[in-house]
Amino acid sequence: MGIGSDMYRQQILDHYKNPRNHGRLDSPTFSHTGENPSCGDTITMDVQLADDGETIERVAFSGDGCAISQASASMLTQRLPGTTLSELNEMDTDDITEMLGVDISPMRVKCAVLARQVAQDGAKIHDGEIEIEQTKTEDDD
Amino acid sequence: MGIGSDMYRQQILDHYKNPRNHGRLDSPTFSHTGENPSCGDTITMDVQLADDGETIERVAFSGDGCAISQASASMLTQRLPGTTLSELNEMDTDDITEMLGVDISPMRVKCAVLARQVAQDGAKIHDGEIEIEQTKTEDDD
Amino acid sequence: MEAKESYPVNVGAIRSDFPILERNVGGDTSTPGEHDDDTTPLVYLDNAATSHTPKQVVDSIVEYYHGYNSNVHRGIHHLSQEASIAYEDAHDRVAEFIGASGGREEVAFTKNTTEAMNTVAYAWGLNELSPDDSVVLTEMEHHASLVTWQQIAKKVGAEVRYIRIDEDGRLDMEHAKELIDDSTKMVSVVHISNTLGTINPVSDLADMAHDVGAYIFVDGAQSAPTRPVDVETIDADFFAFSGHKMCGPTGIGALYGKRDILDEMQPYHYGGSMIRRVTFDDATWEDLPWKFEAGTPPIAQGIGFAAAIDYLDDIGMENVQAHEELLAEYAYDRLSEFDDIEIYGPPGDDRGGLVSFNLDGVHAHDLSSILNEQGVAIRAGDHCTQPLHDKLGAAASTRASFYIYNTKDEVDALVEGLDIARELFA
Amino acid sequence: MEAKESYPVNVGAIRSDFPILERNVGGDTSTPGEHDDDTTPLVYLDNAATSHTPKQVVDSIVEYYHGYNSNVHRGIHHLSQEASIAYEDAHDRVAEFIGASGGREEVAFTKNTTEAMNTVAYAWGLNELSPDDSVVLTEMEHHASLVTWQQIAKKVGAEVRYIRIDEDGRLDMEHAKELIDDSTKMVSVVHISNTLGTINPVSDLADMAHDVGAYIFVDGAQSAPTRPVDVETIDADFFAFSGHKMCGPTGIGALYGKRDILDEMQPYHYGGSMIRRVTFDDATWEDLPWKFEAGTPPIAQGIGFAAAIDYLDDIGMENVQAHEELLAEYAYDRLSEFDDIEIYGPPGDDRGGLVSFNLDGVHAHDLSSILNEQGVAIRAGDHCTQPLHDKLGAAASTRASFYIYNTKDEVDALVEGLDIARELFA
Ligand SMILES: Cc1ncc(COP(=O)(O)O)c(C=O)c1O
Ligand SMILES: Cc1ncc(COP(=O)(O)O)c(C=O)c1O
Repeated sequence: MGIGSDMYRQQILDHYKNPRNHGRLDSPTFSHTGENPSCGDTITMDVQLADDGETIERVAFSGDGCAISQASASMLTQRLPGTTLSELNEMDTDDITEMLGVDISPMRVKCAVLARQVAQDGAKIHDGEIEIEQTKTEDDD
Repeated sequence: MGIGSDMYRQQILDHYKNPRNHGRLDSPTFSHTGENPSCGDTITMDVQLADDGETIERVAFSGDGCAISQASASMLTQRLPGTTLSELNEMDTDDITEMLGVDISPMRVKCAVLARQVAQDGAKIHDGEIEIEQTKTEDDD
Repeated sequence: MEAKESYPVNVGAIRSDFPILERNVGGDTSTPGEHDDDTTPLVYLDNAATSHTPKQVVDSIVEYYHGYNSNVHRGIHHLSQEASIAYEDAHDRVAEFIGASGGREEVAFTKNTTEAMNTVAYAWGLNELSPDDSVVLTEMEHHASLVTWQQIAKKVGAEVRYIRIDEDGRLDMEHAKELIDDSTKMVSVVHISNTLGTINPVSDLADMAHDVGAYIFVDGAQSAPTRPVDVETIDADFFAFSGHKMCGPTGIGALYGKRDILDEMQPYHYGGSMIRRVTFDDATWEDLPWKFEAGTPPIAQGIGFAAAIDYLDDIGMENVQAHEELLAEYAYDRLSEFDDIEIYGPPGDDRGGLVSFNLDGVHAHDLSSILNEQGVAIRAGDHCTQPLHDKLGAAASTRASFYIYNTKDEVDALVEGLDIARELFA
Repeated sequence: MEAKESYPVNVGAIRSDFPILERNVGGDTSTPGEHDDDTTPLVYLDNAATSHTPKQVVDSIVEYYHGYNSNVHRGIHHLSQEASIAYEDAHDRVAEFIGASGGREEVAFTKNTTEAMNTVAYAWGLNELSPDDSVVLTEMEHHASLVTWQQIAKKVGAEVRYIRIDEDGRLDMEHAKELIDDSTKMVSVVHISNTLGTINPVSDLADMAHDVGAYIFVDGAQSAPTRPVDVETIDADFFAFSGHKMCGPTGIGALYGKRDILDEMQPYHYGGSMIRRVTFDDATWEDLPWKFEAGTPPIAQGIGFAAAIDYLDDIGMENVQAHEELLAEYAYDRLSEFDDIEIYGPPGDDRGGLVSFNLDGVHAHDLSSILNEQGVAIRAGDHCTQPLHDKLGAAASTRASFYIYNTKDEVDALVEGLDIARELFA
């Protein structure tokens, strides 16, 4: 245990303090917003697809909340470009933990996966697979 | 422990099997009925007062129920004549236990005191002190 | 009391898990927990009222309080994480036990079966029933179901109908067909009667209910503890049972509901943990099952409930059922030897593990007192089925009910106790 | 952690009654009860959410299950007598603790404070409130009261009014005077705010309610555990609190009501034990308090609740209060040293034993996680007062709350933990 934190490693704090791709895209292919009611975290993800309609080209996020949720969103905006929507949909909690590079304690997993969930739901709405207004993270994600 | 029962001594069983003063009086000064809902015991007490309007002259009971409730009523019809209404009103649970001559287990006390309670409530209604239709035995008697 | 014979379950080993079975009774009862003056060995035959609690379950509760006691949900600190995981997992464990494939989302913890019934009656019934509707019950419903639906129906002006029982205490299924019609919105039936021991054809009743678009609520208070239950095979819309009747703690029960139905149902109790967003003007609700668990839940009890289910599953519910059937049949046969005994309900080879009866000339309460003086604990009264008792023409009855630790010897002790009552009341 | 200083209570002796305080935290939380990988000493400051449970209380529960477990009421056999006496006496014990001279008839056991509130809202509110009526709450109500009255009021069309809080988090009593008028039928107020620590003038509010013929419901979830309470001095019509916040088990709480009011109130949950006579057509109700306890009650939990009260009374509620005040003031003072901390609620010398605050630039959930890594257990979130948090302009806050086993050293551990958060987030 360094300065006393397992979960708040340098990388996470760096992304929290200096979020990458923060803001809105000018003309996203789709946008979606979600919240984690128990924490009050909110995230909006803007996604722009390549011409193939399948490959993610650019991602931006905006929102508010704890370091875990915001850092996770920031990292995701770097990670997603180049992957396809179906690869996005296959991402699970382990992929997020790996991306974050730290063990997330069970009660904070909701924060960590919010951004991914928002992106996935946004993609599904875009594909016409589901119809929801807002995403919220579920316990048993 | 005789034949295996502390509570069902000969006297109680005798009063149960051969109830004294069982039936109704022709012209009681007052009558009252009560029940012990948890056991299904019911007792009606008919009381006839002497001309002083205070001394109990005759008592009869009718009803249905367990041996404890019926034997207690039977004994009470023998015990009350000659006492006054105010003496009746002073009778408490100990007096009944003494009259029965056995220890009554806590969950059966309601059965044991039903007849006394009916007689007391009948007297109080007669005196205009209370207005109730039926007596039921209470837990914390 | 040693098990000398072979039983479907290992009675000797099981009994050693229940310290209470070693105690004597008969002394002064006014100081609970002090047993010095107790000298009569206990024969406990009141399991339909509540079962005893094995060491394993009590230990799980002690382990909770002394090891990881904390409030659940949303707590970020270590203890709250441990408690939340254990409490939430307990829901999955209960769901698995009754074959609810939806897991925790289909199982809300309640205080007992009664609260589960009231939850549906208030949250669904009060909102959905109207004056033209009917609720179909049976004549053998427990007050938990009978009084609840009766009173909720009164509030909304709906009709209550009772499926008749026949001479053997079985449901008249022809009558059921007549009663369950297009007006019917809810059929609430007891799975195993706690008075008659009748095992009701709940799956057939579910079909009849579903054919007219009604829901079926199966009261599993006596079935879940005593045999394998699969709510999806029954096709029950709701199913409820209590921890305290199946080796679990008091203060905990479960309401199963099909996920779609629970999802659409309004919440019932309001407060913490069941909300998502609250403003001064309005509120929105948490996901299942938390929507139905307002306030700090019975955490230790939920964890103990799961431990009880582990305990029973280790024995095997098929074995529990076989043991119940063996003792029910044995008791039925032994009591049938006597002309002065009236037994209620179906024959010994077709009933749950309990026998209610009356001994001629001895009031049930007197009989219970006399048996108690022999150490035999049975229940006397109306067993929360007063209208059924009225119909049987008995103000009360005496009920012996069995569980995994009971033996034939204990049934014999009951039968011998009857002789003492006969002699006293001769 | 040894208590090196002198406190109003004997912290050292008290701590030895709570085995959980000896444990370490910090390891894997997915296997509750296994602590091998835990290495950080626990500093438990989440007592407003739930308190820990001393050996004496846990022992009383074990003694019940292994010694005299049985269903209560009406059971004639020995075990049922012992359990009934203990369970019923527990009501008297609770009544005595809060100064209810009516004894058990004025105290119904519930699952928790939330159920007590819902019981009155449904059994009284749903029947008695009409569209012209108003219910007066405060802006600092817990969801248990706020959401419950809000939703019941919606059902009946009544109005809900909120007494404003001032800058210090105290009730604006002038505003209260304006709001409580002839339309008011219920005033429901929290005795001590679980977020602000404010101690409300409930006795004055009771007078104001009674002046207009309204009832007052005092939410005692945070007051009954932490100071002497006398419901008759307050002149509360209803009062509710939870066992788990005062050394007692989960799954138990109490609803106090003045006898006359409870007597006239309709029952709420239907089922066994709460009825007197039942027919297929209708039912009549048991005496108080059983009318409000349907089904098999939380027996072990009621008995454990009484044991918790014995435990607290041995310490003395005046001493508990003094200890709470000492730690609240100390924590308030220490946290006030820092400019980057915002504390909510009244000053340190006039509050209950809890302090909610935020550290600039660190989200409450992050702060809680970081403190947790130091072993410090605090709560982060809205503490079931979302509308209040909206008003405070904070999505969440961090709350440290104290009880009889806490020390100043533990407050210091909290304050030191903040430094680590500051460094990380600098
Ligand atoms: C002020 C207040 N009221 C009500 C409650 C609800 O208590 P419970 O969750 O035990 O029902 C709490 C505790 O969370 C509280 O602090
Ligand atoms: C058939 C049946 N239903 C419901 C109940 C009520 O269960 P509880 O008292 O645990 O709510 C019982 C037990 O008394 C029962 O036997």
